[in-house]
Amino acid sequence: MRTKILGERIKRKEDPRLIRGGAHYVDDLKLDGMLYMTFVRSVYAHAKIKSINDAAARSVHGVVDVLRGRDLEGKLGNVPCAAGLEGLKIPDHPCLAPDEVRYVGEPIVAIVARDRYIAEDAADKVEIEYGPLPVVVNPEKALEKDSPLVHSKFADNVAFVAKLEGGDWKLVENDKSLKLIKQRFINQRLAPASMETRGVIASYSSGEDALTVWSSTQIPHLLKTQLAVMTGVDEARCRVITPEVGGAFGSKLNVYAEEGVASFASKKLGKPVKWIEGRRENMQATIHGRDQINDLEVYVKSDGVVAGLRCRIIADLGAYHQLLTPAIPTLTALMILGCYNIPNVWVETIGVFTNKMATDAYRGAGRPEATYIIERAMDLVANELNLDPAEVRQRNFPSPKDFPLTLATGVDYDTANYQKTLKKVLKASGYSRLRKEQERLRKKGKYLGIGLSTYVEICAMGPSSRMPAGGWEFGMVRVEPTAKVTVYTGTSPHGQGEETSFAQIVAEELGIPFDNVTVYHGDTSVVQHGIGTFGSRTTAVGGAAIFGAVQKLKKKMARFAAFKLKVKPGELIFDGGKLQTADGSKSIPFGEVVEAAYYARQLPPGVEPGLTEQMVFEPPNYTFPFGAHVAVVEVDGETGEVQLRNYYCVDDCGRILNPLLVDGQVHGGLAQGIGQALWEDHVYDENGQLITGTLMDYTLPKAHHFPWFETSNTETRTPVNPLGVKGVGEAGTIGSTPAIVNAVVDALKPFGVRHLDMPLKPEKIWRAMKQAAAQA
Amino acid sequence: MKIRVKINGAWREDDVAPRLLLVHYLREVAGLTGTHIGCETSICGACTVLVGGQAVKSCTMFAVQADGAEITTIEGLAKDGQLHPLQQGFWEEHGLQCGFCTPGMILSAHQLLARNPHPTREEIRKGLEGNLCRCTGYQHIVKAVEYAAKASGK
Amino acid sequence: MKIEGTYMVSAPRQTVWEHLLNPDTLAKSLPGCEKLEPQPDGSYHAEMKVGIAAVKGTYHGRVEILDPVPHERFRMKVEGQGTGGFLKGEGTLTLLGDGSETLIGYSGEAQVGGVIAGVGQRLVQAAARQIVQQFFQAFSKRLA
Amino acid sequence: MIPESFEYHAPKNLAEATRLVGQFGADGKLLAGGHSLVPLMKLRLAAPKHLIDITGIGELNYIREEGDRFEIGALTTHFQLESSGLLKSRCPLLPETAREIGDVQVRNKGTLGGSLAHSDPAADWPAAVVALDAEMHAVSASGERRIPAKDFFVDLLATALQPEEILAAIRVPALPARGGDAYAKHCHPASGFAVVGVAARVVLDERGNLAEIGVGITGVGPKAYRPAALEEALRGKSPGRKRLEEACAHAADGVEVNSDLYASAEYRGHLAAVYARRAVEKALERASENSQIS
Repeated sequence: MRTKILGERIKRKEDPRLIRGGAHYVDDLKLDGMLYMTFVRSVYAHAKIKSINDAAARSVHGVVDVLRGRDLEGKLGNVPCAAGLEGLKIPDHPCLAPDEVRYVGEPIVAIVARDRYIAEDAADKVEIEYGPLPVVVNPEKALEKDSPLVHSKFADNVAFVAKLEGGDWKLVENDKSLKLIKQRFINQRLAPASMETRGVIASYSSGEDALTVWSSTQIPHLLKTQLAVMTGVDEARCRVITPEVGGAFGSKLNVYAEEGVASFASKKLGKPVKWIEGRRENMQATIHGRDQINDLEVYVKSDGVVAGLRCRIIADLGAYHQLLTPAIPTLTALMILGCYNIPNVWVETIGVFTNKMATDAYRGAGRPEATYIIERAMDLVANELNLDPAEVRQRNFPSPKDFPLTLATGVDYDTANYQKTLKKVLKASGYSRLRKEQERLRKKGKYLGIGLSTYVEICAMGPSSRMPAGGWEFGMVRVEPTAKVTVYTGTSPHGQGEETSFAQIVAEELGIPFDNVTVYHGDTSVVQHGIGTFGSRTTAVGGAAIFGAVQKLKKKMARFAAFKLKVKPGELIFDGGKLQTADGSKSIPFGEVVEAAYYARQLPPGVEPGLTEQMVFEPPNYTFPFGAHVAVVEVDGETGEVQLRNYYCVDDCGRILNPLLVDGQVHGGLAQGIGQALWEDHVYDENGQLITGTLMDYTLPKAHHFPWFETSNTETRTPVNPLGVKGVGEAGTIGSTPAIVNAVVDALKPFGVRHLDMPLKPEKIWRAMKQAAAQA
Repeated sequence: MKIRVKINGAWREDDVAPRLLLVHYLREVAGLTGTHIGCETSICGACTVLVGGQAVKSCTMFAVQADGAEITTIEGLAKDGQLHPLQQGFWEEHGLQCGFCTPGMILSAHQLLARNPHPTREEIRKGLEGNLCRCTGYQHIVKAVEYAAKASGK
Repeated sequence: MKIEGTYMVSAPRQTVWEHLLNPDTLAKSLPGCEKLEPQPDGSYHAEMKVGIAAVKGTYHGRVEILDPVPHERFRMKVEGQGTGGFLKGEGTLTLLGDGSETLIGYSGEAQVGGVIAGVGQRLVQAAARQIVQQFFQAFSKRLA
Repeated sequence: MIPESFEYHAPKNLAEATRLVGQFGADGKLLAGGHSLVPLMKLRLAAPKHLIDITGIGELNYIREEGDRFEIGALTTHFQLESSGLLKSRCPLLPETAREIGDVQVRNKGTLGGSLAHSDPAADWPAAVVALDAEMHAVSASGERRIPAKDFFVDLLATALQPEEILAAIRVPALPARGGDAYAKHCHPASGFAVVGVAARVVLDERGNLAEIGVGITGVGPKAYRPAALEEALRGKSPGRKRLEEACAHAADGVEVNSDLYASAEYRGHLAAVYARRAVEKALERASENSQIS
């Protein structure tokens, strides 16, 4: 019997330090002589900076320096954008605005002081004289001819236009039997709002000309490279360390101005400089998610089979590009067909500048928008043709035998069985019973809504050829002389639990106790290379690299063992702390092989001492996890309040390495997806003031907002990586948003409501019901 | 101002400015960084500690107000290296992901169980209304508290 | 943010008009106004403590009276910068009535930026309404 | 995140506190639970030069039964009110309201007096105290004054308290025989504040008609208020569903209804009517249960 570790519900290795309060996030670190930095940020959405008076700030006792944009010119590079799109306009994005601000919260002045209390006192004393400029907040208005320009050096506010076309539109347009369904969808702006805000400590040592940066980031290696470019410090002497990261959800998949300014300040002052983002800063100046307007046209046959889909995406990019800003909406176009083999597709994506914070990757990043569009579309089709939403989906699914499947979008789906997840979730939710209950309740004037969504997402980002900055991942496994095993990954998990799942992979492969494996990540001097954690890639790409490295390591260990046992290396099995022949007749303890490798007294021919192997895994394709969700809601007919009654989901993320972690990822994703559907909305007023600037106005869901999530899985493995895993970090978010909206719209069917935009706040629902009553 | 505070069983004395927030006192003066800061408006609960046995948001209190008080932070929960049942529960039930809200969450749960040793799931959710978690969707946290309730009830 | 409404004062139109354009009355009626100095360009430099209860910010800026149509209406423009942000407002005041009472109508747009805008949306509208009320109350007291 | 500097004072008794309040006037600010004030200070929207922390004044923390009334010290916490067995049986509106305030940490520290004196238009307590016709005891160095709840709330964040006065206690009537009360709230999902909060107390006569009714509404206007037209339409009447609905349609009559990102004035006005009906209905239900018992 082989020791079974992979696939088991195993408690996390990460937790002991976290539950004792002994783990260290950036703000928990203190360096000798450390200074504290704070920022003065624009209160205008668009203005010239006419003058800055910092004399009073400088005179505050304990203030060490005051930095302005001009001080950085030629000495600190701009905030980088890695997205490469044809014809993309890339505006200059200095770390401190030198002469013009373009969104509320844009940093203008940095104060460096002895401690944070003094820094904030001084920040209050900086006087900035602004010359207000015209503001554009609405992306559609920004496209108008006479719109104010966010960047006057460009002729218009269009950052890029991308087109995606597949199939034969002539056929669709000439087929008069097709029904055309149109709908506009708004995918509102969201705040990622990880519980830990951003933070950075930069420590420059002039003797060595070396820069060490501790940052709450998802991409330590990319950050290191970018900081080297920005600051001019030799990359070999740049080091980024990611301590504990308190959540990110895409918002820390970035290189931010503050990381640059802190590095610059430390270099200038020769002391460590710390900056910790406040929550208001986090709401204003950490990237936002979503913010798309989608105009959809669906051409459908009378039996509910969709023949063509056309969509115009207006993506509000905000004022500047952050690392991946323009790339995110292009993912929406890629995934717009969802899990339906629709033969004809046409998508135009227009990226637009506005006087707002940049949008960028937020959990799901482009795919929740796509899923929302297509899943709402399926319900609109069902509504139009008076079919059950489940039936419409069934009629448009490809068969499991069709995979691998190239869609009209040109995307190659790996494996799937959409029928299976749908069937399972319908059963779990008692779907047909629910429909009957709904009928009964409607007669009593009660509004039960049942919402369905069947989704597919594009994960395991991704093949390097299709990624802005490489999509491979690095993994290294070393058996230490003590026979303990250290795993190094270039990914940078921050709550997902890969210290556990990677240890499971390695322990299972080497046949050693799980406790003997330690996973390292997030230090560019310890882990040689890396891309990072995002796009549900950590296990599917990073795990695959670890798996590959272990295979190499096993080969090497087997040669040492075989040499001693005098058998063929290929015959050996790793299990139970030893290496043994298939028939079990000969074996050698794991530790003895390690000893042989390190003491190196007698080496097998051509084998070097030591037990360290590494691999850079390049994924041949993305993976395509999928699932089916059912939400059950009750709408209060008097007030429009929504009560979420039940939630069922069946997710297929490929092979499951640790069900506990998968459940956790799904739950968290659901909370965020449901949050978008019902509550979350990051709102700028028409003057570009962000009016949801605190957690008192921006709703992060609370424990009592949710029912018990009934989650389960199917397992359809992918051939894209040797582990067969697809990724699960974003599944819940992607599947749940349309399920909830479909449920609420379904509840409002008696009122003739066809569509409502998110978030489904009670007032919106009340107005829809009221309007229906007025028309009746 | 001079204050005297008993933190996790040990008295200490410090001279603090009146405006020093209790959370900064704990983190930066007493060096107990397990208590976190997640918002500026007393909403998120990441900074929750027990003062005189009651769960409070230490970002909404000045250190000088704690003069003479007994404070328990996350660092003081495990006794003799033994995890508190709540800590055990959070571990067993995967009640945390990034871990940032966890100390505050555990201390709120601590008070919940002190007042109601056998809460229903709904009571647990209501009892944690002052603590935000962006990672877990709360379900495993509810299970963690149930675990601790059971473990303590033995 | 739209601010509009009416306020009845017990004084004839002409008196109301004169007082509305009188910097001294204005200064004493504007809640928290600490200074209102005429400038060469016809505008006023203002220093004000604006706010409600303990929530107060100090602002300095300019007040301009534009397009006056005597005894009927004028436009007013207020711009101030101060504690962590700015205030801006522009609106029209109209006077109606031909006896001992005058109905002052006001309609305009106000904008706040900075901390207040980011954290105060729940209260901003009500606060603006209250400040306007306070102004007219003080103003009509001056008239009486 | 960081408040401006201030001087800190921690009076040990009411006399000392009133002296400090008188001494500092507008430069001073009382600190009770701190859940309204401290966030404002951290945002630097409030910057008192002198902070007078009265939380150590034990004599202001009590719940006392005085015949058919309760006197409650201003520093009694929301949690103490929520968990008071005495109040649960004799004045249940208070614990029911307390339970709806903020969250458990806020209720541990936040005080009745602090909340009332801050007079946030969306705070819960003001609804209950106006519904109950409470009497507010204001104390200053020169004496004591009793202010009826209806006169206590003056405007947005403004009360009838003078700068040198401290709210020391409130007095509320216990639930009378054949009485019932209830608090119904539409809660803002993020802040926990009342978008609309309605407290109601009713007393039935022998025939089951509404002998007395007191309704307090918070969240709707710049301050908590009693909807006179609503009460008038029900007082002395038999409370059928239709009449209730008609009466409650007047819940926001004459009020400049608040409007914000979450709820427009129109929707808030509607919620006021719905929640007023729900609160009164619940109070009636309880009153009729109590009538059957007695």
